[in-house]
Order: sequence, then C-alpha cells, then structure tokens
Amino acid sequence: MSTSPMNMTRQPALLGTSGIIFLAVLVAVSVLVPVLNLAVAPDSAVHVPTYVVSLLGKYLTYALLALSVDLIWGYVGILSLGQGAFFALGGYAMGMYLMRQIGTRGVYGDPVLPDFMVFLNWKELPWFWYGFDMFPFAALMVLLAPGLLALVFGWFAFRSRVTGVYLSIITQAMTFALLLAFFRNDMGFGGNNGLTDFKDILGFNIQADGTRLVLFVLSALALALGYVLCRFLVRSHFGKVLVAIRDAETRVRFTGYRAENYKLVAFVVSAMLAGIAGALYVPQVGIINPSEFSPANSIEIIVWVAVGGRGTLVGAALGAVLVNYAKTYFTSGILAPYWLFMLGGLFVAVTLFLPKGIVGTFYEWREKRRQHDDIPDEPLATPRPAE
Amino acid sequence: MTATATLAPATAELATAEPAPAAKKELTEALLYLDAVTVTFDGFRALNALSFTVDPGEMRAVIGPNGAGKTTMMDVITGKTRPDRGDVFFDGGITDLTKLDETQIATLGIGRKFQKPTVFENHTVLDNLRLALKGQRRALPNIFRRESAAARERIDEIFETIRLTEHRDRLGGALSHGQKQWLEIGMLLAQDPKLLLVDEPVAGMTDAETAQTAELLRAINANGHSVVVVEHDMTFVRDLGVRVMCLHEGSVLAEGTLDQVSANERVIEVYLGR
Amino acid sequence: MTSSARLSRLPRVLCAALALLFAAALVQRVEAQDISAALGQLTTNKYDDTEAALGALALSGSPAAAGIVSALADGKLFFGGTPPRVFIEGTGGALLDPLTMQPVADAPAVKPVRVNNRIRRAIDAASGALSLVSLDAAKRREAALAVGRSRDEAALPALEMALGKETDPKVKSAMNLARASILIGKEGITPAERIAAVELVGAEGNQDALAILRSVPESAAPEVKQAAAAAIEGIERNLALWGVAQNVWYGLSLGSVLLLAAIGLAITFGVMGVINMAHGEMVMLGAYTTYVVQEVIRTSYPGLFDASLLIAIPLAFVFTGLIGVLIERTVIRFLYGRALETLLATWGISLILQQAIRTIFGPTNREVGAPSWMSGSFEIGHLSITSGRLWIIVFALMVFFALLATLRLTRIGLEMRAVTQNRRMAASMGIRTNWVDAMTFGLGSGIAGMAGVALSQIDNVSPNLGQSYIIDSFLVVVFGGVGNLWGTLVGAMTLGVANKLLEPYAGAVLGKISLLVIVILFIQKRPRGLFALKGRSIEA
Amino acid sequence: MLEVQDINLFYGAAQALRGVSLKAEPGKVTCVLGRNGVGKTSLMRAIVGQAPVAKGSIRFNGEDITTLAPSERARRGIAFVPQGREIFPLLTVAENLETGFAPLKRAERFIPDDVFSLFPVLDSMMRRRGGDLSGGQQQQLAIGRALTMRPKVLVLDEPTEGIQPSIIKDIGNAIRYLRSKGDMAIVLVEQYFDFAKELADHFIVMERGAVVMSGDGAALEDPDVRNRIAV
Amino acid sequence: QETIKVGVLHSLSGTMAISETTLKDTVLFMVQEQNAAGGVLGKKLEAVVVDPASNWPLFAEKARELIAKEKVAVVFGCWTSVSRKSVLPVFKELNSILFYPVQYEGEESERNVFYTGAAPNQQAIPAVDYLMENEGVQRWVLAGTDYVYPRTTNKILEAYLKSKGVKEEDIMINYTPFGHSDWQTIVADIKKFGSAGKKTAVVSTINGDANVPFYKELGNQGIKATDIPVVAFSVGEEELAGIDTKPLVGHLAAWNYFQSVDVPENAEFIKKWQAYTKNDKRVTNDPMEATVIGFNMWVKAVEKAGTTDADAVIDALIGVTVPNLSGGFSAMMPNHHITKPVLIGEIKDDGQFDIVEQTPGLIVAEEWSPYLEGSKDLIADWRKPFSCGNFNVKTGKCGGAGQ
Ligand SMILES: Nc1ncnc2c1ncn2[C@@H]1O[C@H](COP(=O)(O)OP(=O)(O)OP(=O)(O)O)[C@@H](O)[C@H]1O
Ligand SMILES: Nc1ncnc2c1ncn2[C@@H]1O[C@H](COP(=O)(O)OP(=O)(O)OP(=O)(O)O)[C@@H](O)[C@H]1O
Ligand SMILES: NC(N)=O
Ligand SMILES: [Mg+2]
Ligand SMILES: [Mg+2]
Repeated sequence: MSTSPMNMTRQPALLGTSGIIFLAVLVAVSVLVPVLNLAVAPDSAVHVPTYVVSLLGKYLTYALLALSVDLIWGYVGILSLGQGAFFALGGYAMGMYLMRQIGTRGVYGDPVLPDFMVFLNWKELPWFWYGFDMFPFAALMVLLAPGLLALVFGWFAFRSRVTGVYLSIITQAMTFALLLAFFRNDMGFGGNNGLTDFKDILGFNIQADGTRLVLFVLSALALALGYVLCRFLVRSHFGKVLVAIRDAETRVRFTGYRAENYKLVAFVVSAMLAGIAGALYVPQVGIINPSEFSPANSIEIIVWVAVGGRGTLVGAALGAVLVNYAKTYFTSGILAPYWLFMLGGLFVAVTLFLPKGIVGTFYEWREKRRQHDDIPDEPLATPRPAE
Repeated sequence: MTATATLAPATAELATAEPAPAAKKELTEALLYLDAVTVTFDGFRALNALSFTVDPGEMRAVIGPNGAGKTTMMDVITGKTRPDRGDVFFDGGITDLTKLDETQIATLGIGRKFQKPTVFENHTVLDNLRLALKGQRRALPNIFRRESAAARERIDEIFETIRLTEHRDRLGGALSHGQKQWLEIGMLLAQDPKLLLVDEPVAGMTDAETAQTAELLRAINANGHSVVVVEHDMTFVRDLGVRVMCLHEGSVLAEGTLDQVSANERVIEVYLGR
Repeated sequence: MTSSARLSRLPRVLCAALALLFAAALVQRVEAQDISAALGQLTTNKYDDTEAALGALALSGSPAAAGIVSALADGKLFFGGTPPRVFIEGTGGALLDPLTMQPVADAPAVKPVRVNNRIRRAIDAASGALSLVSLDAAKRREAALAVGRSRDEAALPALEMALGKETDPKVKSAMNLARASILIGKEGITPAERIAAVELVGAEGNQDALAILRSVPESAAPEVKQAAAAAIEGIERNLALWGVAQNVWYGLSLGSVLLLAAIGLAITFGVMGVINMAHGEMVMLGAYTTYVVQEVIRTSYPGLFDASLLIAIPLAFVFTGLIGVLIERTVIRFLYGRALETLLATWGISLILQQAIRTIFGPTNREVGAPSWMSGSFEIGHLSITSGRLWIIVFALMVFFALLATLRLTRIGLEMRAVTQNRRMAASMGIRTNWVDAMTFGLGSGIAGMAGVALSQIDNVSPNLGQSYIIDSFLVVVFGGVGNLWGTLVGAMTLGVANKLLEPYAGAVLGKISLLVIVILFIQKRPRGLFALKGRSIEA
Repeated sequence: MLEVQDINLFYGAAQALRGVSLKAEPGKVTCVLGRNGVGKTSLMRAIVGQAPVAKGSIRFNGEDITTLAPSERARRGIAFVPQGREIFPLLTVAENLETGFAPLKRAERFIPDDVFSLFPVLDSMMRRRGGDLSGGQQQQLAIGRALTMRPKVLVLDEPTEGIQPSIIKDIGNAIRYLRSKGDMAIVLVEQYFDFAKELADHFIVMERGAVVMSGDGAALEDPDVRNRIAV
Repeated sequence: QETIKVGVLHSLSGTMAISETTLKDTVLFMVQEQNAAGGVLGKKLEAVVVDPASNWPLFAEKARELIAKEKVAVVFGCWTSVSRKSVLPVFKELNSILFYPVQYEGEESERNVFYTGAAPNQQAIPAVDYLMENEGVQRWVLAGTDYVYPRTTNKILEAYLKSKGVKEEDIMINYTPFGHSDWQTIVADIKKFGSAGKKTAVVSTINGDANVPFYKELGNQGIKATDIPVVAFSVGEEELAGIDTKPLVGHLAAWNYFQSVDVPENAEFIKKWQAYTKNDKRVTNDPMEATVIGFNMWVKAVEKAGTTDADAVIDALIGVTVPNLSGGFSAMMPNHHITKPVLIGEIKDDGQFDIVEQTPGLIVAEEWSPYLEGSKDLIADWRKPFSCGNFNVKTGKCGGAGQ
C-alpha cells in the first residue's frame, strides 16, 4: 500500500489564484479608469467617458451584493430571496443622508423637510429621520439597519429551524412586505418616487466627475475588502462549519455546533455587505425607490450568482457584472426589442452548458485536468482463478 | 471530558425535576438513566415504558428485532425525538436530557454514530474529522481558530485507526458505504464523548473488520468511555463480551450476558430464530 | 281587489287578454295627448331637452313611445333635416318615421340623439314606466324595480295606475315597494303615508333599502324620522352580521383564485421540486389561449360565445401542457437533483415566454369577454354572490379534486410520486422516468394553463399576468406545506379569507402587509407549513 | 443469462472498476466478495444501469444491454436491491411494493404471497410510510419490492445489512428457494462470509476495482479466499 | 449625411411596457413623418430607442447613455413620475431636454423638462366640476393606487371638494397596492358608501394593470354608470382595448384628447397612424397626443433657434404654439407646461369615448397647486432673466418656500 506522505497543514491560501487575479483586476480597474477618464483626451480611443465610470461603479456595487448572496447561498445553503431588502435598506440609509444634505436647495426650499414631506403637508421631520444629517450616523445606519433586520429575522427563523424553500419564501415575503410598506407615502420615505435629486455627499457635488471617480474607486475597494472578508470567513473553521450546515444541518447539531448561531453570523454579515453595496449604489445612480425591494430584484441577484458560479465568490462578482453588462448592452440598439430573449436564453444556456456557472465550471475543468487518480493505483495482483 | 464551561450553569438550572426516591440511588450513580420512556408515532408505540441505566465506564450491547425501537431509543437520548412520557437523565441525574436540544446534548459529551452513515459529503475526509474533533464549538471564536499540533496528531492517530489515510483528501461523499461507516466511527472518536451511542457499526463490514471494530470499541471503553452499541451481528456482540440487552416492541425483553440472553425462549422466538 | 286575486288564478290566456284590455284602456285615456312636442325636444341636441322629452314620452301613453325610448336606449334614434325631425334606424340602416315606423322617402343627413348618464337614467325611468303595462309579468316586475331604483316622482302616476290593475302578487309587491321608495322622499304626503312607506321599505332590509330610508327629507315629521331611524338601525345591525359572511365569501373567492394559481405549482414545485419561476407564464399562456379561442369564436362562430370558456379549458390544458413537456424535455430534465439551478433556467424561460407573448400579441391587454352565465350576480339572503366568482370556486375545487385523485389513485400518479422521491431507484423499478417526468411537468403546466382560463375572467390578459401571481403562488404552496396538496387547498383558502377579513380594518395595503407578516410568523411556529410532511425521512 | 465482460467504470477521473467480468446463470447464485471500497456496489450499479460503463459489455439473454436505460433493464427482468435501501420515503409500504408493477402485465399486477410469508412485518405495516420504517424493516421492504417485479435476475447488494438474525436465516432460505425454482439468476454482494459461503454457486473476489479470484462455491472453503477478504 | 438624433426612453418590457410601447411607436412615427417632410434644419432625424425595462435606475442609466454616448438632441420619454424623477438629475447635469407626455401630480417645474401631459388642474378638477354640475354628485370616493400621483391628486381634490362645501363624511379615500387584482371588498364598500341616499361618484386614480380587474368587478357587482359613475384619469382607449366595455358604458374619463374627437386634424392623424402601424384598429390616446404636441413643439423650436443646442432650444420653446389634435392650439408656457382643453368622455360599448363635455377654452397648467400648503405661493417662469422654477411670490425669492 503506497501511502503518499500527507501534508497535514494543507489549507487553501487566503487568496487562491483566482482570488489574486480578481483582486489584481480590481486594482487595475480602479487605477486605470480614473486615469483614462481624467488624463486622456475625450476623443481618444481609450478615453473612459464619465457615463461609463458610473456604469462600472454600479456594476461593482452589484458585484458586492452578489458576493453577499454567495456567502450565504453558496456556503450555507440559505437561498435568500430577500437580499434586495438589505441592499435597499443600506441604500435608503444613504439616501436619507443625501436628502438631508440638500438643505434649502429642494424645490420648496425647506431647510429641514425633504420635498416630498412638504407637499404631503408634513409639519416636522419624523423621528426616524433624526441624525441622518450626520454622515457618521448615516454610515452606521448603513450597517445597522440591514444588520438588525437580518439579526431579528434570522434569529427567529434559524432558531425555529426554518430551512430550505420555507426560508426562501419567507425572505421573499419579508422583502415584499417592505416593498408595500415603503410604497406607502405615510411611511415617510417618499413613497414610490423614493429619494432623489441629491446634491452633495460630504460636501462634494455628487455629479462632479471627481466625486464619481472617488465613489467608483470606493466601490472597487469595498468589493475587494468584501471579497477578502468572505474568503477569510469561508476558509476558516467557521466557514467549514457553514458548508457542513449546508450539506447536513442535523449532523452538525449532533456534532455539538449551534447551527443557528453560525447561520445567523453569516446572515448578518451578508446583510451588512448588501447594505454597504446599497449605500454605494445610491449616490452613483442618483435614486433609491421601493422597487429595489421588489422580489424580482432579489431573484435577479440569485441569477447573477448562479450565472457566475455559486460558491465561488469570484464567480458571483463576475456573474453580477456580466449579467448587468449584458442588460446594458442588450437594452440598447437594434437588439432592444429582443433583449429579454437574449437574457433569458443566456440563463438557460448557462444552466445547460455551464452547470456550475462560469467560474464553477472552469474550476471543475481545471480540477479534472490536474486530478490524479485518487482511487488506489493498480491492482496489486493480477486476477487468477482460485485453484 | 467535561461539558464546556458555558453550558454548566444552564444545565444545573435545568435539572430541577427530582427523580422518585426509589430510583434515586440508581439515578445518582448512573451515567445514563432512562425511566418509563414512551414514544408514539401516530398512535404506534415505538418505545413502551422503556427503562434502563448505563453506568459510567460501562459498555452495553443492545439487540432486538427490526423495529424494536433501538434507533428510536438513541433518538430520544440525543434529543432528536422527544418522548411522550418518561425521564431521561445524564451524568448522575444532573441533567434532564428531555429538556435539551441536540447541540446541548452533544456538548454534554454524548456522541452518536447513525445507522445510515452520515458524513459531510462536500468536505474532505480530513475536514470531516477536523469538524468532529473535540474543541471550540462557538461561532465567533471559530472564525479565528488555528489548528493546534495536538489536534493534528490526534487526527493522524484516528486516521491510523480507521485506515482511511490514503483517502484523506477525497470528499466524504465519494466514499463507499463501508468507508463512510469507518469515517463516521472516526468522527465519533474525534468528538471524544463521555458516552458513545453506536448504531450498527459493522453493517457492511467484512468479518475481519468486524473483529477490529469490536476491539476498537473495547479499547475505547477501557479508556473510561461508556458505550451503547446496537448490532445484529452476534459474532460481533460476542466479541464485545459485554452485558447485552434485548429490546422488543419498545421495552426490554431480556438482559444479561449474551449466553443468557440468547438462551431466552422469547429472544429466540422474536429475534434469533431457530 | 278580491276579484283580481281570483283572476290571478284564472288560466294564463285569460290573464293576458285582460292585461291587453287594461293596456288598451290606458292608451285610450291619453291618446289625446300629442307627442310631437316631445319629438321636437329630441332634435335640439341638448341633454336637458332630451330628458324633458323622455318624461313626456313616458306619460304620453302613445303606442309609439316605447319604441322611441328603446331606440334611444339602443342608440338608434337620430335627428336631422330642416326643420329637424326624429328618425328611428330600422334594420338594415333605413330611417323610419317614429310614429308610423314606415321608411321615410327623403331621408336627410342625420346625427344620433346623444345620451349620457343622466339621459340613461331618464330612459330607465321612462321605459320602466312604459313597461309597467307590459304583458310579460317578469318585465313588469323588472320595470317596477327599475322605477323603484330611479325613484323618479314623475313615474308615480303611471306606477299607481299600473298598481291598480296588477294581479300578479310578486309584481304587485315590487310595485308597492317602488311606490314606497318614491313616496319616502316625496314632498307633501302625510306622515302616516310616509311611515307606511318606511315600514314597507324597511322590511326589505338590504343595502338599497338603507339608501332609500336615508333619503327621508329633513322636513319630514319627527315620528317619520324616528321610524326611519329605527328601521335603519335594525337593518344595519342585521347587515353587519351578513357583512362578516360576505367577507368570508370574498375570502373564499380570493382563496379559490390563489388555489387555481398555486395548484399547478404544487405539482411542478411541490411534487417535483423544480423552483418553477415560469409557472406564472404558464398561467398567462392559458389566458392567451382563452383569448385566441374567443377571437376565433367571435369571427367565425359567434353563436358559440357562451361556450368559449368550456372550449378553452381543454385547449389551454393541452397547449400549456405541451409547452410544459417541451420545457421539461429540453431544459428541466438536465437539472434533476439540482433544484436551485432550476430557478435560473426557469427564470430565463419566463423572460423568454413573456417577451414572446409581447412580440406576438403586443404589450397591451387583450380583451377576454365573460359568457353570459358568468356575468351578473344574485343574492342569497343578503349575501351578494357574483356568478363569475361562484364558478371560479367550483372550477378550482374540481381541478383540485381531479388532481388529487390522479395523484392518489392512478398508476401514473404513483409513478410520479415515486420518480420525484427517488428518480434513480424508480428507474430501477422499471418506471420510465423520462416519460413520467415529462408528464408530471406537463400536468403541472397544463393545470396552470387551465387556471389561466379562469383568471382571464377577472384579471388583465397581458404579458405581465403571470408575474402578478407567482409570488402568491409560492406563498400558498409553502404556507400550506410543500408536497401536500391538501395543504395547498387549505393554505389558499386560509390566506384568502384572512386577507379579506383583514382588509376592512387595515385597508388593502396594510392588510396585505399584515398578512405577509403573519405568514412569516406562522412559519416560525410551523417551519414546514400548515400541513407539514412529518416522519423520519423528512427530519433526517 | 447475464454476462458482464471486461468492464471499466469511472467516477469523474477516478476509476472504480477495471476490466471486471462476471456471469450469472438461472438457478445459480453468484456471490461478489471483497473489502470496503473495492467496487462491489459499483459493479452492481453497472449491471442495473445506474452508472455508465466506460468499456466492456453487459449482455442479458444474448442482448447487449450495456447502454440501455435502467428502466429498460428493469423491464427486461433485472431487479435491484441497493445498498442503503433506497425506499421511497413518502410512499406507503403498499405503494412502495406497487412500484414494482411497472414491468408487469396488468394481470400480473399483484404482490406475490412470497413477499408476505417471507417478511410478515410488511403485511402489518402496509399503510405506514416507507421512510418511517426501521432500518431493518426498510431492508425487508427493499427485497420485497424487488420480488414484486418477478425478476429474472435479482441483484442484491448486501441484503442482510441491518437485518435481525432470524430474518437473515429466512432470507437465506428464500434465496435458496428462488434458486431452486431454477428460472432466476441471483447476484449477491455479501460481506457476511458464512452467509455467502452457504449460498454461493459461483463467486468472485474483488480488490481495488478488479477481480482477483473467482470460482465455484465450493472453492470458498479455501482459506486463501478468507485471507483475501481479511485486512 | 449627418443626422439629428432623437432619444426614445420608454419601457418596452416589464410592467410599464403595456403603456409606454405605444409612445415609442408614436415617436418613431413622428420621426418618419418629419423626415418625409424634409427633416429638421435640413438634416434627417434619427431615433435612438433604448429599453429602460420599467426599472427606475435603468432609466437613469439609459438617459445618461442617450445624452452622453449617443449625443441625442432631445429625449422623449418616461411615463411614471418615479422614472421622471430618476432621470431628472441626469438631464440637469448633462443639460439636455426631456419631453414628458403623461398627466402627473404637478409640483415640479424644471428647466430641462417640458411637460406636455396634464397637471392636476388640467384634468382632475374639471372632471369633478362636471360631475357636480351634470350628475349632481354630492358624495365622493377617491380611489387610487398608493403612490405619489394619486396621493397628490387626491389631496388636491379633497381640498377642492371641501372648498366647494363637501363634508368630510362625504369623501371616502381608498388606496390599493400596485397591480391590485382582488377588488371585491372595495367595490362592495363603494356600493355601500354610495347607498347613503346621496348621489355618489368614484374618482379613480387607479393605475395601469389594476384597472381591468377593477372594472370587471364593477361590472360583476352590477354597478352601473347610472348608479355610481366612475371617472378615471388613467384609463384611455389603450386600456379599454383590454376590457369588454359593455357593462361599463357611461363611466367616464377626463383627458385632454380622445380618439373620438371629431375634427379633421384628428381624423387625418388617426388615418396616418393606422397606416403607419398597418393596423386599422390601432387606437390613439391622450399621452400619444401629448407626445405629438411635444415633438412638434421641439421641431418648431429647433427651427426657430436654428440649432439643436439645448440652451437655445430650451429658450426657444417657450411660447411655441402648435396645433393639438382636438382642433385647437397648445402653447408652451413659461412654466414648461402647455395649455390644454379638458374633455370629459363617457365610455361607449365599442371602447371609445363619447365626449360629453369640453372646456370652452384652453386651460393653463398650475404646476404648483394652490390647494397645497407648501406650493400655493410658488410659480415657475423660465423666461430669462427670471428663469426660476419655484419662485415664491411671498418672499420674492427663487428657491421655494424657504425663509
Ligand atoms: N417517525 C415515525 N413514524 C412512524 N413510525 C415510526 C417513526 N419512527 C419510527 N417508527 C417505527 O417505530 C418502530 C421502531 O423503529 P426503530 O428504528 O427504533 O427500530 P430499530 O430497533 O432501530 O430497528 P432496526 O433494527 O431495524 O434498525 C418501527 O416499527 C418504526 O416503523
Ligand atoms: N459517487 C462516487 N463518486 C466518487 N467515487 C466513488 C463514488 N461512489 C464510490 N466511489 C468510490 O469508488 C470505489 C468503489 O466503491 P463501491 O461503492 O463500489 O465499493 P464497495 O465495494 O461497494 O464498498 P462497500 O463494501 O464499502 O460498500 C470506492 O473507492 C469509492 O470511494
Ligand atoms: N405620472 C403618473 N401618472 O405617474
Ligand atoms: Mg435501527
Ligand atoms: Mg457497497
């Protein structure tokens, strides 16, 4: 029996090859794009116009959002159909800050009340708007609002052992309820029109090219940090327990782990990441409205992750960018009337031909190429009839 | 071999129900104490006023016809199934197991091997053992946990025992049935519980492996662990050489040495056959 | 009056003859009146004049009046020429003289006499007054009810005259009620008369009675007002109870819609485990099938219109079923055992189907009509039941039980369940899993298509139709307990009724939000739904 | 009747069978022996079609069934009692048995009495869900289900696993009885050596995915065989 | 040859496609007509169509793409207010021109946007007046979808009705979610509310998809226009095409245009439109007319300015007058809204409207409602050098009500 010497400490590096490539690309992009936007003449072939910058910035926040889904779906098996809710809450927290920064520049010129409150005849700022004029408070709420919702929701759901599709559907119900609630003008978040017409962020004009670039670079940075954080989590012992929960939750309990706590930690981290993504998204697209809570949006996030490759992190980010690029591309020009065919066809094709998503299938292919035969080598003896 | 510090106060608090005086002595001495445990499923009695005790350091073999309630008994002990009636106490009556959930019970030091082998299919064999290895169970500390040299050694040891060293980097799900059985035994060893509940460990093993498993369990028991093992393989039960208990229709039909039990007419009739 | 009571027992023929006699008497009495003034008023193109003309026509008793009024109601009354004259459009578009009903030789260019809501009300009142002497008892009763609803004082003389001659007790009570309804709000009658009217109307005890009772004029005597108030209070108390029953009915009816929408999903998702995001589109395809069927019927076999839904149901089942089989064979079958990937693929399919329909039929709603037996409503006690909704409940239950029987009692049902529980082992038992999979997905899709036929009756037939049901469908299946058909039934009905009981208090929006929150909380209590599958295999 | 010739089988890149051959004849029991993980189950899966073979052929009554779908093999008369039972958990015991009707003509669609005389517990639990049965009961159900198909080849992968001793004896007797009827070929994977020894007409011993020994039942007395299987 | 690009920003997929697709076709039709007539400034027009897919952030993205990448001279687009709000900052930042063709809640006047749909006073208030005068309505149900347009419109109407002496208890306000499809309870409530002995009417600001089930339920529960008329502000010919209108005859809608307007200009337009779409049943509707007016105004302003440069065109647009399709002329006012006649129509059984009332003259939009506290002192006037969209007549300052 040829027992090959085993390397006990063989643990995947914090950043695998694909992780390093991923981060390198992010760094390259966040250096190149500003340079090509600012330093290159607009008529040059390599000039990156500002509208591309904000487009890319948007994609990056989607990528972070996808990453947050992959953390819980890919590694813990929680198929959250309500991740958009955390994204939107983060976005609203940021939006509220931006609204307060408008000051007297709103159409009604009210120094305190946002425009929509004025025309609904509100006399004073509701209590839950207090503090949002201060950036640190708003930044805190970007994390706390989704985090707390995830904590409370997850605490109940995981303790009650709501799993699988049941969990998926109640997350969907959650985001749907929030959608309806935020639609209500009485809620005090601007109803269907949401929050918009922002002017400044931290004193900088939100529409200035410089601000856009900074937001773009921040998005890239957030994505990079989010990736490293997720990667760190999933390869820790904690992360192994997560995967074990995904595959055999009861067995994990019998082994002495409190599965609900593990899930809760992952869920809250994921919600906060989504919240950060939302907060970076809002100043770049200039509006946050309740449609971000719509269940279809959350399903789309899942679709991005599936396209890129569930449980690969890099794939989730890639999927988000690719699908959204496809959307941008297909919705213009001659393809516009057929873009749903294109996108729908893309999804079907990916499931059929790249069953593990783009990155997942690539990993598998790479694995296959480098795999040596694991099952013990050649038979020790040639068959011979007994006697 | 003790429950983690955090759990101790909680369990002390939970053990409020005073057992009846008659049973008191047995209770305070027993590691595991079941009294009049009844479990019904939609009217079907799987356990019927089952009572027995397991002493610290004891190894006990459980036999009995298919459907006698052996697995259900383990389900009750490990918190998977709640009894309709009856008491289940652990550790000399300190802890009422019926009030705890699976995780708490596992943390107390009760480990289990399932009848149908269950391992973490998407983890390597090595990670399966790492996950099972006794140690920190809480979520946040495990984010920053590093594997100690002692742990590595212990895992190597277990690999020796279960003879899966050459499979250590394969996924749990890719093992054959018997290999999974061994892996699960290995995981049980890694947990290092006070009480091992082993459900049909030698199913699908060759005769030689069966003998080895018996030896392994004896060794573990000799180390001070209590063991309850369910098996239908009489050779194996004989190899264990411990007290045997035969269940039938949810309660104890006979108890004693294997020879005593297998001489029992009822046991022959319902279980061994003529 | 005793004689008329006896008369009513006489053979029908005699009755009819007598009625004719009365009618003739009526006509004679007013023959002297000239309706040409009224006709003149119809040529001014002013609503006020038209209304006045209608009043005059109603009272004229002219034999031509009924024809003129109904021509106006049907948009067949025209005016034109100098001096302007009125014409009735006959069959084939010929212009007829309204009095003689003879074609006019030198027809001028004409314009229709215009009608708006006010005129329509006047038409109702006038034709009511005119048909009060109709030979057909049912028509007379209808007319009495119409007059009562219009509460047009002008109709009072005609009503009283007709009442005097009426023999049929049913018609008579309707006329009395109509008279009372008018009297309640009329100036210058004695308190006693008014109280009698209040009591008569109060005895009706329905919503309409409430409206009439509330119209007792401020100037009425205190005892009248008191009587009215007492009657109103009594009715309101009674109606409040009926109101609860009514809400439950609405709930069941909403529940049946949810059931229909969810039941196909209970197969493709509940039984097969496919997270079928294209389910809503199957419902939509069923609705479009109905549309196409109706279009064909409209253009080629108009007589069959009332049967259009009955024809559409099997066609929708087969058509969407085939689409389902196609989807299963080309996509889903590669995904068994990978439930989550099915979400991605079916999401893609749903986008494709939506856009396909948008491309073929356009983005706007398509019109699907209701056959006559699905229109209108009737009352049981004070419960108002719309026929369409009733049929939808019946249909939903029929589909449900047919499906239940298929799954429980037939061989294919057993094979479907076996395949979905363990595909590999089912194959080794000799079950042709490919075929069974295709049939199961086809069945689920076909049922969704049939649901679409029903939903086309109450909702938009547009490419977005499916999207609006998909969330509710999943919610119902999950709330009821995945894999349990009874759960889907009870889940749908529970959610429907809960929604409708919440709505009056919380409003539609908050009601829906509360319901979602309740479902979320409920799932905490029962993490596997209302009718949770239990047992070892599930808990393992 | 059933002839497996020189087959290879892979799981991904890992090879589980290497040139394995086996023969099963009516009225005969062919035993497959070997330690854990040597490929016994893989061989059975190849026979019933649950795993595709990369090389070699499987013939049944002269017909090449190497690439036939599992359901078609079952319809030709190959029944399988898998390792791990694979009961349909949510079907009742009765329904589990009835799944075996698929290959049968309408007139034959009943459960043979043999099943109940062999496993009386099934009779008393007809309405219970298969998944709720105890492990041993499920094993009995799995055998009963296969017998319901009236197979020509019965493939049993460790059928005695988890079964109480008296019933193991019964199963042994049943196999003998089925063999004695002479029209059924039986392929039996067994770790329980004494059980195998008593039943085997032929046997093969596998090691690392290959056949390392084969012969008549009588040859099982050879201590060499036991040594092969021992660690 | 160099072309002038014209952006079309209407949803062609998603929930709003149902309404917006027609407007895309309308712009394409107008572009073709204009090119046939020689184009603008001697250049051909080229439509650039994108699909914002009923997704509000995508509206902003696509607007940016049209202006910054495609360099369009003008954009025709948006339907919902939120889509307009979403693209607004983009138009301001990149200084381009948006023509918005849908009736909306008002409370806005932006330099870069030209509003060719109705403000509330150009639709809602005349409709209510009509019901009060002609139907003697005393009791009102204000039913709407729960979003800003119905909320604001109803707020204005409520104030207006109260100013006319309608009592609190005679007004019932009801909001439903988007796409609400089960109207049983609400219709029953309306019926109940209407049985209080006073003539009752429903003013409906119910949006899009929810209308079909609403009208179907009205029909089912037997509510006839002669009992309780419903006047709608979002139901036009296009929406009615999806409903069997026989049970709905007599219910009303208030718009600034109906297909049934009986003037030669309209007949001509319908003929060309149906020829263009190769569909002799294709209907026209109010937002289409608003699009047509906006398009023609832009063409005229560009020719007046002699350039497509945004600043010049924005200035040139004010005062431009073009024929509308109801036989009159509409003018672009300094508040960037246009003058419109208001028409009340009753639904006919063929899905068209019978126009029962038309305001004698054109109505000027009140972009800032006098019935709302916050806006009653505001006016907009974009003429230089005043150039202010929210001038406060009380404080005499531009910039809203702020102190
Ligand atoms: N969830 C359940 N629902 C219904 N019956 C159940 C359930 N769980 C167990 N049973 C029944 O309870 C009885 C005891 O089952 P158990 O699994 O404990 O038997 P066992 O002694 O372990 O048998 P084996 O030796 O075959 O493993 C069996 O008859 C089984 O069918
Ligand atoms: N699904 C799978 N994927 C990858 N490898 C597998 C898979 N199933 C089995 N193997 C490997 O193939 C080899 C043969 O397995 P097989 O199950 O045929 O063994 P066996 O002889 O039946 O063992 P046992 O006696 O334990 O049941 C083993 O090394 C096993 O790890
Ligand atoms: N502006 C509207 N109708 O949303
Ligand atoms: Mg057991
Ligand atoms: Mg095996």
